[in-house]
Amino acid sequence: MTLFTWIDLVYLLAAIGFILALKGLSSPKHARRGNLVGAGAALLAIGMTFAVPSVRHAGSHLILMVVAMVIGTAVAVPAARRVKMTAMPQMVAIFNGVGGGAAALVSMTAFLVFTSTSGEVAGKPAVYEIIEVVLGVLIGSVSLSGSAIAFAKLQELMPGRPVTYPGQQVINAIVGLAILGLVVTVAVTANVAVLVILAVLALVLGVIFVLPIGGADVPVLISLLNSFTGLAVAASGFTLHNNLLIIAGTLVGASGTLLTRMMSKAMGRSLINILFSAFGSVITATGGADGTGDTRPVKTGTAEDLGVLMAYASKVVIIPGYGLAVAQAQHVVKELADLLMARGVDVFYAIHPVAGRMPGHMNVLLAEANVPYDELKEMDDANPEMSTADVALVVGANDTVNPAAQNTPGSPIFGMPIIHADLAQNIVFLKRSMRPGFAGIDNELLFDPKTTLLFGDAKDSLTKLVAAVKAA
Amino acid sequence: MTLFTWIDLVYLLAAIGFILALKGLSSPKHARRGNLVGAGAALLAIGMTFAVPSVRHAGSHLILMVVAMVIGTAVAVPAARRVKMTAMPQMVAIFNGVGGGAAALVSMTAFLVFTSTSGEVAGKPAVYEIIEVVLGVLIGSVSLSGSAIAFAKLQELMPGRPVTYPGQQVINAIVGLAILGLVVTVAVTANVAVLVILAVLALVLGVIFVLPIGGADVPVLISLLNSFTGLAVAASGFTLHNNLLIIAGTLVGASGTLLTRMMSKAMGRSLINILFSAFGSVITATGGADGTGDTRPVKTGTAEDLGVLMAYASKVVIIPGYGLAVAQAQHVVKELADLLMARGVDVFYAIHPVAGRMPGHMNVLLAEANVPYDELKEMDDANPEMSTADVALVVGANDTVNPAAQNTPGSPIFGMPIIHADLAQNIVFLKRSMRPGFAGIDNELLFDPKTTLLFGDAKDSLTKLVAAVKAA
Amino acid sequence: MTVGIIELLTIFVLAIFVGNEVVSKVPSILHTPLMSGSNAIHGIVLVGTMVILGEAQGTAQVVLGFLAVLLATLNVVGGFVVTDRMLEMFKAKPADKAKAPVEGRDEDGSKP
Amino acid sequence: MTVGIIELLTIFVLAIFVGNEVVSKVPSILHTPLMSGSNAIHGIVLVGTMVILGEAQGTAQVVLGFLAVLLATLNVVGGFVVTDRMLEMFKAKPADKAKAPVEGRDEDGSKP
Ligand SMILES: NC(=O)c1ccc[n+]([C@@H]2O[C@H](COP(=O)([O-])OP(=O)(O)OC[C@H]3O[C@@H](n4cnc5c(N)ncnc54)[C@H](OP(=O)(O)O)[C@@H]3O)[C@@H](O)[C@H]2O)c1
Ligand SMILES: NC(=O)c1ccc[n+]([C@@H]2O[C@H](COP(=O)([O-])OP(=O)(O)OC[C@H]3O[C@@H](n4cnc5c(N)ncnc54)[C@H](OP(=O)(O)O)[C@@H]3O)[C@@H](O)[C@H]2O)c1
Repeated sequence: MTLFTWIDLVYLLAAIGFILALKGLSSPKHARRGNLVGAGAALLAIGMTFAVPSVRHAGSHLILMVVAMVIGTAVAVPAARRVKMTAMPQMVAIFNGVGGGAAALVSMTAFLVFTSTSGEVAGKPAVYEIIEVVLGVLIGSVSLSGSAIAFAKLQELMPGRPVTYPGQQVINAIVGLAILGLVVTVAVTANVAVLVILAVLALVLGVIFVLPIGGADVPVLISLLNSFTGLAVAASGFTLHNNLLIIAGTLVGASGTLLTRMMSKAMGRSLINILFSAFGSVITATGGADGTGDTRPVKTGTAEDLGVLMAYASKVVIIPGYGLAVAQAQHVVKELADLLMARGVDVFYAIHPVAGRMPGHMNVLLAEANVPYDELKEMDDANPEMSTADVALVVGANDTVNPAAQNTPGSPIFGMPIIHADLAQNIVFLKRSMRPGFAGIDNELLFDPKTTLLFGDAKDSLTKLVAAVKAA
Repeated sequence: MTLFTWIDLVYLLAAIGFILALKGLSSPKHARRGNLVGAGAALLAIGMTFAVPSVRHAGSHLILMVVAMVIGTAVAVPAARRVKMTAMPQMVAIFNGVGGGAAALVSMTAFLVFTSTSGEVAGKPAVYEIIEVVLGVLIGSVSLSGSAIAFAKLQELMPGRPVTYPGQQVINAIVGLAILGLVVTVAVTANVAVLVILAVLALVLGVIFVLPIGGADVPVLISLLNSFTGLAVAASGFTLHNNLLIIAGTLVGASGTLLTRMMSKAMGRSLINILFSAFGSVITATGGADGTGDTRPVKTGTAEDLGVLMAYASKVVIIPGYGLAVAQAQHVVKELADLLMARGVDVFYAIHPVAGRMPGHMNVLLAEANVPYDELKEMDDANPEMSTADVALVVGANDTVNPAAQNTPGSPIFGMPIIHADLAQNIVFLKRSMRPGFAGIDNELLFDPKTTLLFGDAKDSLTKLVAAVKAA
Repeated sequence: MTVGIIELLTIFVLAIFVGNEVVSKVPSILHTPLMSGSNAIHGIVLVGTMVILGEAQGTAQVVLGFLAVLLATLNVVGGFVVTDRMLEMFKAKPADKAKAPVEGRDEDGSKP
Repeated sequence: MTVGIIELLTIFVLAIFVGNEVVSKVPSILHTPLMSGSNAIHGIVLVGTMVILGEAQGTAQVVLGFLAVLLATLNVVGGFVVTDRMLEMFKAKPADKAKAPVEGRDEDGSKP
């Protein structure tokens, strides 16, 4: 067998490795091992690529290549290891964006080779070959700039709420048509300059596509962009006739699309609604809801009073949210819960599917604090019990208990199922300020007469409550 | 795009159709539609094949082709439409066998073309090409002859029980080694004559492979041969560079293998045990159990007595089997059950997973007689209730209640979970004779002092019982 | 050529995964239809036999090719028809009495 | 050539089925790791970028190629590392207190 056959066989092995990696994710037990299999497969394929003649004999380019890889690794590893768990989505966004960029560059450069008479495929390439290139460049670029904006929103470098401006649709339409025209032109003329313009416009498209999407929906968006990058990679795979790229890219493209649908379902919204709801009611709705909070008075309480309240309650429901993760208060909250149970209070945790910043975020935190699984209730099991609860203790949660999701059609989180803290006799919020949650919208519940706020870091507040309950 | 591209695209469509056909089977609701999609895909692909130049311009061969297809259809359709539901497994066996034969012939003929200097691929073909051919011929032939024997066993053209003879292993070993040697020879010499001998030996292998497998296990075997044919087809697909054949064949190969494992699990046996158990204990065990029945006396009863017995029982469990299907007694049995329930008797049906001749056979029959699903109990739910049952009414079941499966290690059905009719206070068998069931082995339970037999066709016997219960 | 074989191999591997994933979702009550359904699918070897017969040279090849087409036709046609009949049976819901006669025909084997 | 494209197209289609089937089995608690895991997988585009840079002629292509390799490396390396960290977190069982400090490090972001 020729060297090429060997390389291709290794690539096939790698592809299998990737499939197994995804299969591993079907259960938390094998998930991590699966991921390692995937990493091994990638390593194998990359190593084998050094055996490709054009790479092996690339001389000075080979050095550049290694340099680029070293730099990349030197940057990526510490970044990936240091990033806070709460900042994971941003991180994923970046890595996804650069991937899209790489794919776009591959297609672009391949096109240069095609068209430069010096390239081995001299003369004008077949139309379908051009289409492959165009798709790679187009999708890849959109994914790149889109991910960048998504990152900015998550990192709060820019307001998370939907960005809207007059004439938005018009601009979108123009850009869209322009791109369409350029695609055709390139397909016909195979002109490099036009392709470059196309790439630039694609970058613009990515930006204006993501801008109007609300912060709370960005994670879904990232999943979508993820599948875009996958498709871009697959396209470049077609261009390079590389099965591995095609399979890997397509796997991601398909799974990403499915995952996007599954996530938007978890948020109780349709994908279309998530992507385009900003054009319309939202504009008005988000008018006053820019998170600056309004000036209405809220009821605040002391740890002592609240401690007593809970100590003598018969049923307390703890609703954890992102703030619990930020404050790392999972151990203290368990202490409080155990204390109350010891006093005969009926206590359980109500877990919202999208509480925190990643699916399963709360489960992981509380499991780590050794909270028994049977004390955790999924939203649907918890809600029927809320009306009989004396106290709903909201620890660093906000959007997931925001009634606006149910009763304010214009709201960016409208349609998302919530945990009905509002049904409890008393609602206690532990948060540091009046600042809104992830979605960047105010929460009427904070002004509810039944609500008492205890300002401060969740960990401190909980410690105080523990003391208060002990004293009571 | 060239004509070939079009043909290939249509083939790809067909492949997708096949995948969808299999996906449809994940729920009874879409199963039938899925099958039609598959049939449509096949039709599409076949039609398109007439556009292939070498086929289109085949002249007289083209006529032969059409003739063959007409004959085939004329034979297959009525056969498939007339076959009794109870004879389905045989039918599947035949169709599977001929498929394997076809695949073998394709590879064989392709090889002739390869090697005949007149063939477009002149000269000695590459080794891996020969291997593809050999695999196609080998697996296809085994599947052909193996299916033939399986058919004979199911159709009772030969004894269903394992066929064993002295020196069996030795013969197997010789045949196996001979085939191995021939494979190597062909790979090296690319000699047609050797390939033909190989094919013949492969046919022999198929026979001696299936002979020692017990009748009750044949369905599992068919599923295995089914996957063999699939692989043979895939192999010929490699030889002809036909993606459709590769995909379709592989799909069947993979699914067949999985299905085989799932079925043997349902029978409570390992695949190895099913395929090779005959070599050993069974030989002795099956000695006296050739279904001629022994001469010990059995207790027979009258419909009247049994009717009274059931009428005044507090709990009656009906255990249907293959005989219910043969006698088409599903409506009468429901009548009896309803009658007893009307008298306040606690009645339910205990369904064994492999009762009848196909999985789900009993469910379908009884559903057709409008027996409410909640009166059907799966084996595992039923068994705990058997000991409290006054009467176990065994309607045309045998192997599925045969204690030998539990207590006679040598028995061909040993290891299969059974419905414990033996635990009931009284056991009533409705069957026509002392003849054994599918597995061709006697049933100790017939001689149990607690057992009463009511000989005769299940439908008649049940009608008598209904009358008796009414009279009681 | 060698590149070709790799592509085919890749297709082969992917098809294995698809087959396994899809079939693992089939409930045991549908195992028999699954068996005969997949049986029908590999009948598509007919396509291959047609090409073979088309290109056949000399009696030997023609005879083999003819036989192959015949057998493959039996497989694909019979396979799909049988499967359809089985699934028709599985459609039976407690509600529809109408199917009883059909069922009867199926069992006693008389023609419609 | 045209034959080649068909094979690639076939691989593409099969990969779609595999991707869908496999992912449909992933529980929602693992959706985030799935996102970052698949994200890492498409980082394999690095293989393509290497070839491109290898064959690059003229500054333009070299620069683009270099950039591509750099970005792709970020994607594949970072992707797998991040995913591993997430899954490490998901291993946490009610039993093992030992992981608490690790978790702490993860959250507050200080180095081990
Ligand atoms: N789970 C997912 O998959 C996922 C992914 C992406 C986005 N999301 C979105 O994230 C949101 C999750 O809702 P959520 O209710 O869990 O959180 P949230 O709506 O983001 O609200 C978090 C709350 O915690 C408070 N907080 C922050 N740090 C705190 C600290 N150290 N101590 C005490 N309080 C603190 C914040 O108020 P202060 O700042 O005033 O303290 C804020 O009100 C939803 O909008 C969801 O759509 C979820
Ligand atoms: N379900 C599946 O997927 C499947 C597939 C293939 C094989 N099998 C095998 O088939 C067997 C099924 O067990 P089973 O207990 O259901 O059936 P069985 O063991 O085959 O016994 C059927 C019994 O019904 C009696 N019978 C036949 N026609 C009758 C009629 N018209 N009226 C009254 N009785 C009649 C027969 O005795 P007489 O002849 O004396 O009347 C025989 O004893 C198992 O061995 C299983 O492994 C199952």
